[in-house]
Amino acid sequence: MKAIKWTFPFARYNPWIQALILAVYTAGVLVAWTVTGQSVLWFLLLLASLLFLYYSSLPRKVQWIWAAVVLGVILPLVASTGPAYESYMEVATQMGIYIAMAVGLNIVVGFAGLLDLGFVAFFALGAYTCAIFFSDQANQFLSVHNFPLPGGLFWLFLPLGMFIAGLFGVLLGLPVLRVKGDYLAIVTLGFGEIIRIIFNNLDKPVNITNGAIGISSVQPPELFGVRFTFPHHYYFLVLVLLAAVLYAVHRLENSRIGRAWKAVREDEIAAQAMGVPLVRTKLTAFAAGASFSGIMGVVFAAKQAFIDPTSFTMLESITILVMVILGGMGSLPGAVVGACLVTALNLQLLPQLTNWFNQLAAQGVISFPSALSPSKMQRFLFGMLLILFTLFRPKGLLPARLRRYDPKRMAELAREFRPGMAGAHSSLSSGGTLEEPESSPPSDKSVQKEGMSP
Amino acid sequence: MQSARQRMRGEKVGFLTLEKIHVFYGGIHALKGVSLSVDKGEIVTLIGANGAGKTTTLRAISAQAAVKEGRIVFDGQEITRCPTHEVVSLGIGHVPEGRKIFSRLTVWENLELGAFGVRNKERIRDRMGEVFDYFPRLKERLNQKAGTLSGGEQQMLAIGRALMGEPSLLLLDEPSMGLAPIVVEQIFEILGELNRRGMTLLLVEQNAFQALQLADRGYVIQNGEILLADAAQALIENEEVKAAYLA
Amino acid sequence: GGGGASPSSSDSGAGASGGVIKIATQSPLSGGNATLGEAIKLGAQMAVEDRAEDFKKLGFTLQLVPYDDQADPKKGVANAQMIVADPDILGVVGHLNSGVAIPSSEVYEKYSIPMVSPSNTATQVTDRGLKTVNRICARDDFQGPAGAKFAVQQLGAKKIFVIQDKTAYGQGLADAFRDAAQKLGAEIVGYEGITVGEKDFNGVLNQVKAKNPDLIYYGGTYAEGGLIVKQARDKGLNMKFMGGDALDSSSMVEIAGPAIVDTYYTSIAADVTKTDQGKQWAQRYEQKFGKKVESYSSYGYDSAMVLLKAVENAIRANGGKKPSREQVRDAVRAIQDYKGVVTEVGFDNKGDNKYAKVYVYQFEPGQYPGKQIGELTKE
Amino acid sequence: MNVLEVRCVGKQFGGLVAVDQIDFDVEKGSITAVIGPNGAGKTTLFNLVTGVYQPDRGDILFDGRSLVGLRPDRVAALGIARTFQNIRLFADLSVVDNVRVAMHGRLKSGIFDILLNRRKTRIEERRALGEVCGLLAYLDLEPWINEPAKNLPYGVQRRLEIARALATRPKLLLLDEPAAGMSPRETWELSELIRRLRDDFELTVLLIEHDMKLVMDISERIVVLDYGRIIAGGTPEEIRSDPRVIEAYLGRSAVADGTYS
Amino acid sequence: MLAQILQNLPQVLVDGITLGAVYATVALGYTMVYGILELINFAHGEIFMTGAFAGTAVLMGLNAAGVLPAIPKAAALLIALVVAMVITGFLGVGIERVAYRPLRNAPRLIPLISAIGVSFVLQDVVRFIAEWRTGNYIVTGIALYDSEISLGSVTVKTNALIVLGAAIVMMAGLGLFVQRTKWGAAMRAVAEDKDTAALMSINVNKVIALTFFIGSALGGATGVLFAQQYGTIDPYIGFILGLKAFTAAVLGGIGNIRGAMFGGFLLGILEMFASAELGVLTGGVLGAEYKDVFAFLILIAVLLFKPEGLFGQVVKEKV
Ligand SMILES: Nc1ncnc2c1ncn2[C@@H]1O[C@H](COP(=O)(O)OP(=O)(O)OP(=O)(O)O)[C@@H](O)[C@H]1O
Ligand SMILES: Nc1ncnc2c1ncn2[C@@H]1O[C@H](COP(=O)(O)OP(=O)(O)OP(=O)(O)O)[C@@H](O)[C@H]1O
Ligand SMILES: [Mg+2]
Ligand SMILES: [Mg+2]
Repeated sequence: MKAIKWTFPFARYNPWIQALILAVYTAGVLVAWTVTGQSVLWFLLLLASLLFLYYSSLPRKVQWIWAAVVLGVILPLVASTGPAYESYMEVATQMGIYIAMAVGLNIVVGFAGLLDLGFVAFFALGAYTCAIFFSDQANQFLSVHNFPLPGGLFWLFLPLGMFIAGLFGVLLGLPVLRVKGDYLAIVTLGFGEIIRIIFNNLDKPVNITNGAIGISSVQPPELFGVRFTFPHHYYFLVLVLLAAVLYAVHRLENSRIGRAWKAVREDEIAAQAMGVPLVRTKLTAFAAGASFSGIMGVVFAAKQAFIDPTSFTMLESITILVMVILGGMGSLPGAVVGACLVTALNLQLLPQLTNWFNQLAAQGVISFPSALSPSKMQRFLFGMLLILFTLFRPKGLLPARLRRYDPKRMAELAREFRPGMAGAHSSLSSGGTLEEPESSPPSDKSVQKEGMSP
Repeated sequence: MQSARQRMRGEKVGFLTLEKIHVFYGGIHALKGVSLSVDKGEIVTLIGANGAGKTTTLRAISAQAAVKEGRIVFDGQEITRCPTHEVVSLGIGHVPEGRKIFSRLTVWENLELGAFGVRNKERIRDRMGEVFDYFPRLKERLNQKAGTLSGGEQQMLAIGRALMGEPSLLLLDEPSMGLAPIVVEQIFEILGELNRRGMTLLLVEQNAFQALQLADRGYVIQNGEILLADAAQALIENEEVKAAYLA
Repeated sequence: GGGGASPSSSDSGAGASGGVIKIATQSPLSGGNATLGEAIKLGAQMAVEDRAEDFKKLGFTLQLVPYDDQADPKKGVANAQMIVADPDILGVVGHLNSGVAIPSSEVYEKYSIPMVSPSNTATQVTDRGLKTVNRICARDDFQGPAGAKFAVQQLGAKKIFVIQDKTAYGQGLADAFRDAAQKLGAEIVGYEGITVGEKDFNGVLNQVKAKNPDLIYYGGTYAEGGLIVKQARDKGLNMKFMGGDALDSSSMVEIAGPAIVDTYYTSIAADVTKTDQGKQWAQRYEQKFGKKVESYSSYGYDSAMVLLKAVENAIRANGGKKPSREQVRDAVRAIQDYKGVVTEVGFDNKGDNKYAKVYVYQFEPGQYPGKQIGELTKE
Repeated sequence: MNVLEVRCVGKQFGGLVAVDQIDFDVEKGSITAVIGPNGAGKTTLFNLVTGVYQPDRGDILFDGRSLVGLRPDRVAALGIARTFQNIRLFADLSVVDNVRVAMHGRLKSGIFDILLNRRKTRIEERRALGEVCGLLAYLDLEPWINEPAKNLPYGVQRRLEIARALATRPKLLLLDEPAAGMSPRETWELSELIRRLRDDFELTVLLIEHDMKLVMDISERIVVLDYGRIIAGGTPEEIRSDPRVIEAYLGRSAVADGTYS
Repeated sequence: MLAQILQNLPQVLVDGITLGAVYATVALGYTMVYGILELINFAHGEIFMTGAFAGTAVLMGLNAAGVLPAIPKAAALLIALVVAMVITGFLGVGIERVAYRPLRNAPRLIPLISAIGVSFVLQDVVRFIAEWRTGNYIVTGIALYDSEISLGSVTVKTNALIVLGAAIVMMAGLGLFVQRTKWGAAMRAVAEDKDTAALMSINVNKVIALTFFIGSALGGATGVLFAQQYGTIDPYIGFILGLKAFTAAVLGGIGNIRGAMFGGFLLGILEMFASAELGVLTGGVLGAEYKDVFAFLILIAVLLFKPEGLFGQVVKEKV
């Protein structure tokens, strides 16, 4: 297809050349970065190299390793040469947190087609789970008075926060999935608000969340005696978690569960008639999405060291939704890019831009009436950008693409599995005499297992 | 047949003419230079396999599919770039594939919308009376939600609704699809009657035999291209056509 | 700056030999809280401009870098990271919201950048014992009880209905007021929360009407406070109305209109217009920005002035060279008797202002600020 | 032996009796047709069997087991698959994925198997994919494998619906107007296909159709519905000449034409 | 306790109905746009807000010109209403043209994003203007009907009666328009199937523009009445109110005019009841701060038993 070729001319090259281009690009950005000093631009361009990486036809394993090296070694190393090191790490950490949430919401909205406007509630659940027990807040309502917990226990709270958020995902889903479409949107919106309001008021009759005042002095996690105090600590933590989340979503998307999600999105009745259990499938989507959000909530609480309900407003849910839709609904790389873009815009680009204007104004180069002062224009600019993005990329920045199957390999498989279909209801899983997919040498390097090309 | 005779008299300028029409759906080239013409008073039928481009041809005429290249002329006026509502108000009625009645509106409202472009209330009432002549069943169901009609009744409503706009040319897309044989029969009878009263028809049908029996002329379309054009009777007797479309 | 998008900091200070010194502000400049946030920024801006000449004489170019925290803790923290990454920034004036100040100050603390808060009244802001955190305003647990004392003893309120806006500020203040009022023997006949951003408070007021208290205390800002007074009077509720420093705004008078009678508020600011110096200052401000003076304008001004004073002290102590952040941090804490336009400032070892006084004002229709009718010091 | 036994089943929508006391059996391995005027309740009957609607009264037995109260996915798991009158493919999924979805009930990997990418999962997925490929080849869908379903021509969509239904490994296949919108030639091919399917997959086929040529050609038994009731049942010959059927459904002239002989 | 609730109830109902009338009329706009495009027009709250500012500006302008005291109050209100309705009507049409029409064939949720974008932009544009003109974006307008009527223990503002009357007139008028006129039928046809509607020689773009015009003008008019009722407006009033109105529309059954109206009143009364009585009912454990929780719980409960909303039609999907 013409359009796809235009977007990714890169994908046509042979993998070695691709690798070379990538390496040169990365090196170029790094050199530029170190030469010119600190710059948001180079930081973002370096992240962009991962996008190219994603669209290269390098083997998956190589892609993972490459990305790990760029994000785990190169980026922190280069950033650490300048005074803005922790600033980059902070932004990257928040990006990571949002990516995980966007990816989670993408499961619910993009894959399963359930519009959720209260997603941040799960994030809040994770965050409060952590904050309550790693500050002295828990002493207020538990009779054992040995809180805050030691930082080493943090690691137990990651799965715990994930579990609690997932559980609430199911609890919300159970009654709510009766309603459809945009009715679901309003119900989830209501749920999100309910959770926030409850957290905002649960300082009486029993003081569990400390109400609007919030919980401060949340103790940082500890690992091998290192207390997590600087953004780069959290950066690495988030990086590891994010890798796990992305891996999990990738696996799920291409599994029976992921296909069931999409089938339910496309046509519930047909999906059911083909043996897909509707409620269970939707609940898995809710739970999976919620748990990714919950786990990041735990990290968020530790990183901020302070939690109050203003971090979990409806606007926050909408922002995450914007990330998903802007990136391209149902597209994993879309959700990642959308989250990066929106976070970078909000935390780096727009503030930098307004700072620049401010300095120009301070130096008398330009002048604004106070009503139009640039520092007040961030939201306006953000709104404009949203409109422009949707108008120019109405399917999202990286729209979901169909999984492609290699016709040659499909033909081979067809021959192998000629439907001499008598003996119905054979089990698909019994016996292991078949060769495993990996062991069959892919004839064409660009073709991934199961005949899929990226 | 009167209309056939008219054609014999050699009125050269077609009532509707398509010249080398190209239509794309995204990357799919659905019509690859379709040309055809319909004379006033004729019944012309377009037959072809699934996906050949019959529906697309009709949609191109009523401007529901964007024409990339080519020209469509109706009654001496080029309509290639006119939006749908203008094409329709020029006198082209379209009974779309799958009926597409407004199921949440009543039968009466559906009919009234058919005459949306007609301002004169009197004429609307007359028209409605005429439609009830053809389809007395609709009169009985006037205040029923159209979605609750049976398939046959819905098809009648779709045709009746198109008639409300006083078209001089009626495009029909598989009016017999999914209907009981007894209803199909009725529908074809009515089409003949409409034509006798002077209406020009362009009919798309899978039921090629029946369609050709009714029509004056026919076109065979395949893969977005016109393969054959001939008098209906000749097509019925054509061996290839017989083998491919009449089974 | 933290990034290449901003003009490089090293060359912009060419005029002065010692380099550039920047002061950052963080407050919400967009969104629903922007009026207050902007007042802080403008106040600080005025201070920076007032002192720019002095610093030039010392060999430094003084600049203000305003950041918009959008009242969002995440943005506050990210901005804080940008602020600490700029070596020229030696201090921060901010924030408006305690919820943003608390996590952001954790970052300042790590990099020893002093923060002087014009408006964070929550107790936790300074109770965490951070070296960098200071404030010039009164704490909730001072202002609330002071208000209670005035309400019970001077106004003679026996039955009090407390309303708060369920924000950290409103709740902190209202709780402190309630506890103190109870101790002083008043009966709290109702304690309700409202939602910020809404305009219809008749529901709660119906409850007030049923309870018929002597006084309504409101913990929250003027946007809702003004409407509550107005709607209360419309309902025929003519009891006294009282609130904290966040009612201290000209908008309060505008919103409430004639309904403002019998409305009191506590504030840490002495009446600016009482002194000539204050009057002049207010005039200058209005001329410069074309806006009315808000209470937070003067708090912002004083906070920045205190900070600049400390920077100046640190420069001198450092032999005229640019001081380190640690030096400035300690110099801020060492400030003992700075006289600002609205308040005197001297920090105790937690960073609270020892001189913070609470003044009580009474609003009068169409007039701002109100009439100062009482003064309370910390005992 | 009867695969399906419909016992006195009735279904009402508001005041409308869509299906009224229907009673019939479907013999194992047979091809049975359900015909009747528009709105007679044919599709509703399919919906009742597949669990999309629940009957107001009566019972439906499949292999002797009652289907009443089961959700559609449970019915599918028991071995009943269907196609839809208004095609209901997963429009934005590719042809292969459309069919793969239908394997859902037969794949047994749980969420942890999938996350850990266990050997069991890989084997099962590969087998399933193989079977999908086999089916696609069987139904001549190979040229379309990577196309999203919505872009397919109508006739191909109908075939894909059948492929998808077969992927659930049904014992009973319900086809709702499979020939609608097909040319006579395609219809003829379809009737060949249905016969082949029945033999190759050991299926029982129950179909709704208005194309009398097809019905008379392939069905061994015909059930005629009108106003939700069975008005006739029997072999094609019996039905063709049944006056009630002619009156309500076929039309006199059509029969006189000999169209259906 | 019960006695207190009963004693309060008439006043609570009156206040609830007043608030509900505002929700209801804003909900009408949501419902109309949703009904026709299946689009949650997030910018509708901002259109309402713009209307409030436009009306206030007109009254202030009249006042500054010295006209206001000279003409009857009703005339002043009417002028403000008409000007605001025209401005917001065209604003709505413009928004549709720029931000929604190009996306009509895009995936369903995409216009949601441009709607959010529009709403941010509108907030700030109005703020710029207000702040530029007055130095403060919180604007206190001129109240025309500010007196109270007392009926026993109940007090009503005259303005509340106007809001109520206007709401009922708007609903009735709109209902008649949609149900009885040709253009109304065309709207419903376009809502169901745009392509086929075009085959009826209906100019679909025109019908959609008309829908936006009417919906937005209603929103704008409500804005003016809102500003009259509460006196003070700011550029951020649209967001919360829009959400509430949208909730009301869903409660009544989105796409349904009567439903929007009923949902609006119900939500208003529920909220008012909760904020007045929750504290009393629970002995101070839960208070007015839980009113939204209460309202949302009722909404969820309603949707669980009637997933299509109170007045919504069950969209029977024929299988
Ligand atoms: N909306 C669409 N998007 C993409 N492709 C389409 C679309 N509609 C039709 N097509 C393709 O265009 C071609 C012509 O389709 P068309 O509907 O005109 O065929 P037809 O002759 O009417 O067939 P049928 O007898 O099945 O109705 C087919 O290949 C079809 O797949
Ligand atoms: N979900 C429903 N709600 C209300 N009425 C329904 C529903 N489903 C079907 N009906 C009605 O039940 C009757 C039988 O419908 P059904 O679809 O079974 O007819 P059919 O025999 O399949 O007709 P056709 O040949 O036209 O497809 C019709 O009158 C139809 O309108
Ligand atoms: Mg067609
Ligand atoms: Mg049917």
